[in-house]
Amino acid sequence: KDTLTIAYAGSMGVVMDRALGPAFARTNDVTYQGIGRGAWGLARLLAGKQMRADVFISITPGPIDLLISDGLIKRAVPIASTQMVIAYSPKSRYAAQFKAAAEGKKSWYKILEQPGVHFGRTNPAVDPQGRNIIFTLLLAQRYYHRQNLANNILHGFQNPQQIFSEASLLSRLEAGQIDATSGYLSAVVSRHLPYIKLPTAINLSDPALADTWYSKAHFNIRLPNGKTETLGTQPLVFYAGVLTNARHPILARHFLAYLQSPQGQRLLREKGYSAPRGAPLG
Amino acid sequence: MHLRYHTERPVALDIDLDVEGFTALLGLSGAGKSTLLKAIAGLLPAHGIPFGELPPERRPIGYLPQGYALFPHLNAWRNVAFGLNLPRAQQRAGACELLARVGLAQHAEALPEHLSGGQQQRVALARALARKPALLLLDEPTSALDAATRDTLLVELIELIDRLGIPALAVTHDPHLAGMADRMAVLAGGRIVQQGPPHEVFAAPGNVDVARLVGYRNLLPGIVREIDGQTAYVDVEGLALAVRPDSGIVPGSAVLLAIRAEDITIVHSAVTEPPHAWQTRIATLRREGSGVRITTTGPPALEAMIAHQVAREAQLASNARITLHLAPEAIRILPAPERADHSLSRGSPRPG
Amino acid sequence: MHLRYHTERPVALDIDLDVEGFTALLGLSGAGKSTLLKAIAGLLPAHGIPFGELPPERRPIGYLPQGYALFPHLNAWRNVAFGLNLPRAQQRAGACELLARVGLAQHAEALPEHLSGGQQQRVALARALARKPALLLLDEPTSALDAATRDTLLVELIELIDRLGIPALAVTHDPHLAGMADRMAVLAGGRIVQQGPPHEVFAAPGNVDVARLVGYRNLLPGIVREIDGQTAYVDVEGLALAVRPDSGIVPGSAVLLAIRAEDITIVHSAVTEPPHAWQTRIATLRREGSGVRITTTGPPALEAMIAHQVAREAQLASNARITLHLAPEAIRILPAPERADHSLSRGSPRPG
Amino acid sequence: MLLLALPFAGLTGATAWSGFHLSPGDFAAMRISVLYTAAALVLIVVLGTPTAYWLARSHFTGKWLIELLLLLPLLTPPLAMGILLATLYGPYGWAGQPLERIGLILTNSAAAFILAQFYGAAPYYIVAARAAFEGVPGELEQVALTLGKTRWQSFLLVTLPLARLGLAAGLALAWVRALGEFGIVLIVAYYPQGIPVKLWVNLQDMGLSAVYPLLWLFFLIAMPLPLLLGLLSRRRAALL
Amino acid sequence: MLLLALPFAGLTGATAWSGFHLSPGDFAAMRISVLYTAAALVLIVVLGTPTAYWLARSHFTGKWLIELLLLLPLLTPPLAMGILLATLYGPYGWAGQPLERIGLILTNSAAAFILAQFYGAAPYYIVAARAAFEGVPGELEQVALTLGKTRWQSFLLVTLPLARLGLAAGLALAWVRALGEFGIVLIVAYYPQGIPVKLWVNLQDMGLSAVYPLLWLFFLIAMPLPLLLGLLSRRRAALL
Ligand SMILES: Nc1ncnc2c1ncn2[C@@H]1O[C@H](COP(=O)(O)OP(=O)(O)OP(=O)(O)O)[C@@H](O)[C@H]1O
Ligand SMILES: Nc1ncnc2c1ncn2[C@@H]1O[C@H](COP(=O)(O)OP(=O)(O)OP(=O)(O)O)[C@@H](O)[C@H]1O
Ligand SMILES: [Mg+2]
Ligand SMILES: [Mg+2]
Repeated sequence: KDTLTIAYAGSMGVVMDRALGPAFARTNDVTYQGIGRGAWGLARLLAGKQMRADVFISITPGPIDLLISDGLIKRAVPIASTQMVIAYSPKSRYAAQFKAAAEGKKSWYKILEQPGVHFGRTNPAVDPQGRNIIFTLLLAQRYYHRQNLANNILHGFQNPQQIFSEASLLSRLEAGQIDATSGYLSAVVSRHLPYIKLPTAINLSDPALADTWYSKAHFNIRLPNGKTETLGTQPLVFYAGVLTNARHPILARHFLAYLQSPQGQRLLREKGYSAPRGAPLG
Repeated sequence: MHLRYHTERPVALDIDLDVEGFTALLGLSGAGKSTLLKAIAGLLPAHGIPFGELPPERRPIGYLPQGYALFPHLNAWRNVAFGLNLPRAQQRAGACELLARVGLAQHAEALPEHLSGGQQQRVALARALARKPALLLLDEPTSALDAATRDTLLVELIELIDRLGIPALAVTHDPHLAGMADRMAVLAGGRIVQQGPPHEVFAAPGNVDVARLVGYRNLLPGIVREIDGQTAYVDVEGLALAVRPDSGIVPGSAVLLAIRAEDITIVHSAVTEPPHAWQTRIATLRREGSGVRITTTGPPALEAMIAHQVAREAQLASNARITLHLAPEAIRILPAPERADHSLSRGSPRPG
Repeated sequence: MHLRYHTERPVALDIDLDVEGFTALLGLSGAGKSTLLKAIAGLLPAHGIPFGELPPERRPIGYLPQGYALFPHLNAWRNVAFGLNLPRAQQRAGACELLARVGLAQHAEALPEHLSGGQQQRVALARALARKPALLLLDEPTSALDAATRDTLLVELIELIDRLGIPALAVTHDPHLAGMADRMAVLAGGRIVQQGPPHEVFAAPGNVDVARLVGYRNLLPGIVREIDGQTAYVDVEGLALAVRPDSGIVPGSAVLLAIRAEDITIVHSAVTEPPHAWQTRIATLRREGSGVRITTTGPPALEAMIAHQVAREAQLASNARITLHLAPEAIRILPAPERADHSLSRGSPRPG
Repeated sequence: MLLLALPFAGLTGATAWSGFHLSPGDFAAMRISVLYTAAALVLIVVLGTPTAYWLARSHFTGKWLIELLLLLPLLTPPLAMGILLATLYGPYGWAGQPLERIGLILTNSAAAFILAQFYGAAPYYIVAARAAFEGVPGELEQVALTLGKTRWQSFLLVTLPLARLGLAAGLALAWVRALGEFGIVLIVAYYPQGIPVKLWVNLQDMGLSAVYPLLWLFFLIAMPLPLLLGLLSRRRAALL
Repeated sequence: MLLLALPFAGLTGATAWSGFHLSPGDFAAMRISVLYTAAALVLIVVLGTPTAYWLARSHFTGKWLIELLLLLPLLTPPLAMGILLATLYGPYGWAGQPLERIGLILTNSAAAFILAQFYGAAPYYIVAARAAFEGVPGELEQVALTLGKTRWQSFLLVTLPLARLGLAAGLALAWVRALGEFGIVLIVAYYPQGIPVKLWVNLQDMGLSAVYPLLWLFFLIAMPLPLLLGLLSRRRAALL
């Protein structure tokens, strides 16, 4: 039996390991192995040849671009998209207020601006999600015409009190140690967490808005390598590509095709993913 | 100093003992000697006077444990200084003075593992003295020493104790050490079975345990046949031995006769038997440092120690016919033991 | 069996020794006794015959180490069985038989830590015998035993060795053990300084080390004044002692006189001095088990051992005036040591 | 002590006992963990015991260097260790490439899993075993020689039984370390998934509620060996 | 042994020595690691030493339970341990809430960092220290009492010096564990970033080339303490 190894962005765990992977393995009589972790970390390990996989699935184009420039991926196709949401803990003191906001009866940002609320997110220096929540809030600032909205919630882009590793963030939210976090709709739905949906204008889901509106949000951040960089938005699209050093290139292409097929898309939809948008990379 | 101590575990003891000057406590291995010392030092649960109510660190005792228990990370003088109650600057001088007393002045800097067994023991002794205790407890204080060093050290120790006026209780299974003490006691069956000046205990052991411990090699059960004024006759395996009667004995009573090997002499090729002498044969014969040790075929089988010169003149040889002589004064009469227990000098239970 | 062994470390030894029957090797602590046995057993780098070229496990020796070195995780009979070369089913019976020989049949199941020191030593002895060795090496085989057990065990051991025909080399610092051996040797300065039957060595120690080791308590340097037929006169601190002259001595030569405490007697309140007697005073006096040990003021200061009865009759007391008597036969003449070394019986270097 | 126990009291409280159930694949993870950890342990004992004995008994001048090398894997953060192993044994590593040619793939394979556990746990075992061997008096081994046993017999009959307390402790420690090894395994052998990686995957995929039951399962399978070893050595110690 | 050293040979080969440079922030990470690990070590010694001594000296029936509790943190995979700690000491945890009220925040703070290291390293120290204390004969402590020292003095003057070899080993082990602790720290204290988390961040952000120099730096700062402790105890052992 051949083994198909898929390296995917960590937030896709449920759809990959429970839906797509097993289904594909069954129909093609192969063994499926999924490795889910931060997309950037995976890309670095793949680029450093510390790790070997057949297919790589990333969120946002950045990690794919890294592998393309290293010659490890020739072409990557969009397979799904998602949007930013605010997930909250049902055990939170503010759960009732969040619920009201989710039903549209309250402004979500006013809840988050309260000083006692514990808000969590990931490291903007290394994680796309951590950057995206900042873009979302910067856009919200313009969209709702509310001065300092972003800062009132974030208290600085790299505020250590809010930044956690991804594993820590989710477990803390579930354990009720954090009131609310940023999140991708797809992941939040997969894990049956309550969430607040955000308007398209700020949820970064629509590539059509990218150039005209989303691009108005940008910010400066100090990266771990010491350089200060100005970051702009990237669309929340999942891209999949076959690695040039794949052990099973044919199987890998089959899997890619399966992801784009109606069955594949149906499973993605069921787990909360939106339809792919935009053009292929590479 | 009068001691009364009572323990339950690991061995039941009920001790009532006078300590005067250098007092030796004799007992077989496993009798509970070490246990008693630990109880007095407060290291085992026990009731007793004096010190019974004090925690160990407040009891004014100096304790020399059986295995010395020197602190392996401290050199000789620091081991001794451990017990000194002096300002830091004077500790070294004080410790070295004590070490000099036990003849170890030149080993003050040595770590315990670089000292021979006997040297270690002396350091431990100096350490026990350091606290200027009201009572010294010594567990087998000379077991690791050769005879010459032992005697020298003991004599000095006894003088030191006299001078300082510190009573010392030394436990041992060495009758020689007990013999040198000011006073001795014998522990058996969890009690003190006899105590007094050593020469008295040596000369008149109160029971068979004591007799064995103080070196009586011949212990013969017999029946008193008749008492005739100053002499009693005791039947021992068919031989009638003349003894000086004890106040307590009556004809027909069972007794135990204790005789030292050194007290049995041989009579020169006598044709007629003198009084208190009888003929027998040599069973085994062995030269030792101070004489020739013979055993006779008996009955009764006896062990005798004959001076080299006498043995040479008598031309002793295995299986030779000899005449033994045994003065009535040399025989001690003891009460017969309840049951014959021949494994006493052996097979003692485990030591502490 | 003739042994020649040579070691460099930890102590330099050059040994040439006959082992016959039960041979005792006497030496001070730190002399290298244990080192020699380890060298013969192949546990230390050494050259020698016999066995010199064999690895330790192929040398046909039985070794009783100084600390017994019983295997703590095996009970008594399994410790003994460790050395047995028998099929599994017979090991237990074989081991128990050996244990019975050392009087421990009833302790076969006990673990070493539940045995007293003396019992442990006997188990180790049985184990050393288990291999039916061609040579037994015993390191202080009786140091942990009380006098009675020691003598019983030794007599049995010596008989056993006679019966099995296994020569045994026992090292010790106990002259008593050496006295009971078939043959003895004395180790000093890395060499065998004297060897022969014990009574000869005891009676005629060849030098001061040997004399000390075999129990001569008085060692007096002197100068030979004159030789008069069968008697020589030696000046010792102003006193002229009569001795039986040795072949080697000439008037004017420096000698050392060795005298046992037991060989000095006192003369009953004599007004006129008999020959070989002189007056002095008692300096110290101490009762011991077998008599009263006195030291005299001198010169020369002497140590004498007086029987209890004699002491009682003479009413000895500290500072009393007494007349000492010393037969010329009781004095051994030794060569004078190169340099006076008074710390010999003490302060030996560290043990093995 | 109390402080150390606190989080587990918290765990007991946080577990949803009523809805207690395992996720699919948890049992497979358990089987993998137990099986491969046992294999790693065998490897550790077989290679580690002689090394430990050699470290305990020999004395030479360069020894501190060897000890330093032993410390290195103890010291390296698991993640870094994983990266180093991947560099060395990975498909392009200079040990991995030749091994791969003879069919031994050391990435995401059973062999890789065992390798990761070996590196994670062996140093602990060696350190503990070495201390245990140092505690056995050399004299007893020598006496065994004089009783006609070979060096090997003397090791088996004397050294091993006397060192067993320390060896058992080392074994328990190695078991615990190997079973719980996460950082190295994460990089070197994401598959086959043992319990620690499965915990991670469960957390990512399903959240905390799926983590707690697996953790209990983990304790259940991890505890018996150390407890048994502890009990056995205590029993024997009491026997002595 | 050789096997254990191999990956480090690999590391030497893989590092780009010509372009060797540290990333900015690496030094800050080093400062944080060393400082807070030292603090954690102090905490471990202060709390762990009495616990270890108590475990070594007292005998009671429920002792195996305590020992089991000690094993638990050793056994728990770091990730799970981190989650348990976050649950317990988080802002809404039942230990975290009261502590936060008195100003001790145990999330992403220096205190949280030290807490994570404490839980990661303390069991190792306690296990080693306990063995060390068990090796000191009780008789020596008793003799110290008969020489007029109090229990405390006897502990300081006799027990501690005699146990120092084992204590030093335990300390070195705890240092190494605490410094390298990654799994727990990642969950409990993403900030402040010590070297292990920094390694992880560097890997994600810049790739392997940024990892190797930091790893060397890590060895450089982690090695001296264990080596020093080893040397000191060896020197003293030689003195004995
Ligand atoms: N720690 C212990 N555990 C169990 N039993 C013990 C312990 N210590 C001593 N005993 C028992 O108590 C008894 C007395 O022991 P103790 O050490 O007092 O004897 P001893 O007279 O000093 O003997 P020795 O002359 O051999 O030193 C022994 O029979 C021994 O079995
Ligand atoms: N392991 C060692 N390291 C250094 N020196 C040693 C060692 N073993 C023995 N020695 C030295 O060798 C000398 C002889 O030691 P050995 O043990 O043979 O003496 P011994 O005659 O058996 O003494 P004892 O009667 O005390 O047992 C001693 O002076 C000692 O200092
Ligand atoms: Mg005792
Ligand atoms: Mg010796």
